[in-house]
Amino acid sequence: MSGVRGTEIMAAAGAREIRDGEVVVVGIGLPWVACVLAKRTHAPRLTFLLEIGVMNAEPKDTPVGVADPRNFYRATCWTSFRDVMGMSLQRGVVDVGFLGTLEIDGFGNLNTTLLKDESGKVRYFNGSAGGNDTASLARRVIVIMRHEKRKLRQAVAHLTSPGFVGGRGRRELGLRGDGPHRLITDNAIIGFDPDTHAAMLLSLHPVARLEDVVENTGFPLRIPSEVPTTPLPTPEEVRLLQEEIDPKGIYLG
Amino acid sequence: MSGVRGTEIMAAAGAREIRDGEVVVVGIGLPWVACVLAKRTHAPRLTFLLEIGVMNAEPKDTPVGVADPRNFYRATCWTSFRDVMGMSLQRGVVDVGFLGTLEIDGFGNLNTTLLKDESGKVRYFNGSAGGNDTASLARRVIVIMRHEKRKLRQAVAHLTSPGFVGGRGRRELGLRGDGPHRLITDNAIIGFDPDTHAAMLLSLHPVARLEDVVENTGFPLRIPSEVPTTPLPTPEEVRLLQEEIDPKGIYLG
Amino acid sequence: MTNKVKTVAEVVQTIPDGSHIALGGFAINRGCIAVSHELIRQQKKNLTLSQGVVGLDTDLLVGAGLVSRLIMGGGSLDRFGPVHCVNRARESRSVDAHDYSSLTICFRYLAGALGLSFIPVKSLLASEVLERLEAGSAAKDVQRMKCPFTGEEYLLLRALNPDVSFVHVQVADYDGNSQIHGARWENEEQAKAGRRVIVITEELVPTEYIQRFPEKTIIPAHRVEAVIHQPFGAHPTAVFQCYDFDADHLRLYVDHVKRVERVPEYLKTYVLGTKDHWEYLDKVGGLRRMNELKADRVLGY
Amino acid sequence: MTNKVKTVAEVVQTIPDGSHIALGGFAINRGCIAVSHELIRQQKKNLTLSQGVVGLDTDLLVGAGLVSRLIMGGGSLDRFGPVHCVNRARESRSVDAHDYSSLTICFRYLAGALGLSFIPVKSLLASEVLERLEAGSAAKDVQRMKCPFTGEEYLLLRALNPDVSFVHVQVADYDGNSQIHGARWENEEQAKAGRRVIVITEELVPTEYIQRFPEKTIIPAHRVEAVIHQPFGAHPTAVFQCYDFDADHLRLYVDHVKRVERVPEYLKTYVLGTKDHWEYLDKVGGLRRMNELKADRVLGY
Repeated sequence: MSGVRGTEIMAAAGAREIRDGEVVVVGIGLPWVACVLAKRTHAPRLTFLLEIGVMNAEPKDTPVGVADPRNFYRATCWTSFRDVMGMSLQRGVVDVGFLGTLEIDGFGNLNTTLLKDESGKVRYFNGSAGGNDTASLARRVIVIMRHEKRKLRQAVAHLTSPGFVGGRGRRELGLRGDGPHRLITDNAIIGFDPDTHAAMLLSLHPVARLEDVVENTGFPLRIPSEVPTTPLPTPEEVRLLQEEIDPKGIYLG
Repeated sequence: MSGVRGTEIMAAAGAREIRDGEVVVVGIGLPWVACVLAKRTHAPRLTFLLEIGVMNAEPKDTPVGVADPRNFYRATCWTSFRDVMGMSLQRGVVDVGFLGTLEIDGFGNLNTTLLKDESGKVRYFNGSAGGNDTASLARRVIVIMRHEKRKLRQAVAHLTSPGFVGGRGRRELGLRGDGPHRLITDNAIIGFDPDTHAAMLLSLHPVARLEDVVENTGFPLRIPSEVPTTPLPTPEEVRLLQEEIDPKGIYLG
Repeated sequence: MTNKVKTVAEVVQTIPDGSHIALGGFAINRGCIAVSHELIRQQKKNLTLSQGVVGLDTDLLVGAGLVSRLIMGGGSLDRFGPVHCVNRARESRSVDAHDYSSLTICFRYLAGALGLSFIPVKSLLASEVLERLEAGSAAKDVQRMKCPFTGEEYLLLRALNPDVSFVHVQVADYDGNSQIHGARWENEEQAKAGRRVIVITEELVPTEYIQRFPEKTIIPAHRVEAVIHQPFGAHPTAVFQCYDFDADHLRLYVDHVKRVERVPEYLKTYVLGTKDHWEYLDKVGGLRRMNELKADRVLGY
Repeated sequence: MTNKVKTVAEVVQTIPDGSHIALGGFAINRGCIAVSHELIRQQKKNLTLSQGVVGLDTDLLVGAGLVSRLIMGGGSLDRFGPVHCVNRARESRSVDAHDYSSLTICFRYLAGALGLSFIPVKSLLASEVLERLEAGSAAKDVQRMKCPFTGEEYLLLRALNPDVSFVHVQVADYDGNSQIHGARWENEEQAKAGRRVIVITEELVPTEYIQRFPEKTIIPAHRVEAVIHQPFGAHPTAVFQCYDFDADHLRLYVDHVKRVERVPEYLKTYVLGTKDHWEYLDKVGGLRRMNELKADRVLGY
């Protein structure tokens, strides 16, 4: 399996975090790929919600964004933001919010708004969209992103979507849900200590080296004495990803 | 036109209070009959809203209540209470709320909840339903009811739907809209003084006698020196009422 | 996907005494009649019942003495008469009735459905409806407030989250995706506010049918715990595009319940004396009668 | 009923400089492109622009310098790139940007649509998004509050009532009854919050068609001031069941606007250099290209 791409390991690892029958609000990109993979493998009863108002679509073609009509195909409900994000997410019935991000810190706070270069010059990006809402309200939040030191930071340049802000608990912050649950990168799977909310390494992908992970993580990361290895995607998972879910490599490429 | 029934005079007088192009929230009974008559005569561009979530239906058969599916026929929109009463009525775009009632007082306050007999024994009726909402929020409120002393009272037994409570203005009461505009009975049309909000006789129906109106009105009623006569329904209005709108006399009988 | 289909008896067995139940009927339309009957057969006690405009479904439950608290916006059987049992129970104070309006009940559900614990509304101010709420056991559910942005006076309503919300719908799939035809009053909010959501459907369809009309799905599967497939489950009330109300039976009902002494007779004959809704349907005229009530394809009633 | 059909030029002529305009597009779907073009042709100034997730329609307006304030939940052209003009304007502070999230923009519209002046929400707390709002010119629009019933912490949002709300829809009748196919994001709230509501429709139908599918009417006629009949009015964004987004033109757009110097070239060629949307459509490939983009009957794109 040396030919397995990092994105495929990420997608498969993300998919495995979803349990069958759960309700998931999904951002576009690798979160979308991971959830489609979960639905087509071990989680056929997944409820798959898009913030724009689509439930359980079964796209035939890979959408290029959340509002791409490719995302509407064979849905069980076409509805609205009020319905999905108000009447499901804020209502408290969404098990998993699955997000990408520009930056994350060691307490799972996310930045999707802006980056600053060394001179302090600001560069703007997409902002929150449904990200803050999902991070604030889903029962658990899963984040998927490339493992780079400039992305896994001691402090995010802008706190767009809260995790355990300052290490504090969710209720204390006025937030709902249990907060950040997993950070899945192309090197590792990282969790958060249930008490201190601090980041801790849960498993290392077969292709990754522990010293690279430590080197490329800008926040303190607790390392267990024995580091498990993340399972590689199965051949069937790789086939689904490459042949059916994202054959053009829009997100996996 | 001696054969014209009181209900028909009421319906026609009610219809004439509606201007073409207005948006009306309608209760069932004579308000419904009056608005259908308006729509089929001088107000074809009337927007006809039912609280349950129906817009502009064109019933073929007389419905027996607001939730009778006869009210759904040829509607331009099937929707919800939230939409009609929230997104139109509370939104402030409803010109006329057209209501029936058990009792009314001289400031246009309505009771649809309960009556008390002389011993103080309480008898319950339908309650508010959309009545309070309509009275609180429509731009102007038109009430239609039989002219009986026990119904036009000095004080209502229960203030279900506010008009000019205690003679006070609508803003002072925390309410929107301009409040009660017309009370249409089988004897007369009554309005409300723009400054004092007190009831005043506007016109007397051809069949009615002024002394009967005074006698059968339980609240002070200002009588102008010259009392105009309410126009009778035209033969075409009577025909529409009797042959098309309520041929079985469900509300007119 | 999954198969959530259950009988009404199975569902009602899971409802503890003292539960807060919300019914989706409105006067004589889409009443949760099969549910009310089964609650009576199983003799549930001490229920809190909420509904926008209470109709036959709730009148039955109150008449049978199952309800100790009513949260309602109004009540009627349209031209067939008032909700006699409800009104009588209020007069005798055998139920604690919280009177709202249609919009304010809808907004209490709306807050619950949106995951808010409160919502502002502009109704009920300057009315005795509000004064009575503030003076009774509902005082904990209402609060006046000025808008912090405009200074305008508002009523704040506490969210209403029923333990179990029942809605009678025309079409649902095995997984619970539910579609309502015609007007929907506060059903979307009432359902989505529920901690548990049960739909009673006239017709059970494959998900593929739902996928043909996804814009009609008002209650999505992931909110639905169980689907009760009960054709004519709302008789004698109407279900648009399925069947008309049964005027004869509505008159028979009112004729019984308008006098308190005759309520038990109705309950005995039509509810306690039938083991399930099919037997009830046979008793009220069976296939032949239901065929008479069947909706016209064009008119929908 | 009435005939509210107007041209986009007629409608835009009635919009004063300084207006608050809400656009109904989302990234690259149902963008109000014909409206943005005409606003630019008529050189409106000092606009406040609100949108849930800003897309090509808003990026154009900002790139052309018409916008002084942005109220937004996010922004993207999906895989085609970021909203370069918007992001650049924020970096140079040439617009006063109020950043929310999708839910909070939707809720600001929802309050406005429901006739409330405020609404609670559980998002944005404990975030820098809220801190920035509180620190800037949006401070008057947000307020923290504890629920009087539960003590839970909430953010109160001021209602958003745009002067003019534009929504691009698939189907509308001459009177304004408008039906949206597929996902609707915050369009219902955004439209109904508007003081004036303008729909741009792909297809103009008789009311009889609306009456066949009344459950699909999202914006009712009595809220609609004018109907602009402009087929392909959302090009190069997608309109579900009508046409796909034009990937070639989106790339061409991004290729221009990613550098500030090339924005005027795009505007000159495709907007200011065309007298109306028909001429624009001819310039971007005309009938042949539109036919290539036409939606597949089964897939809807």
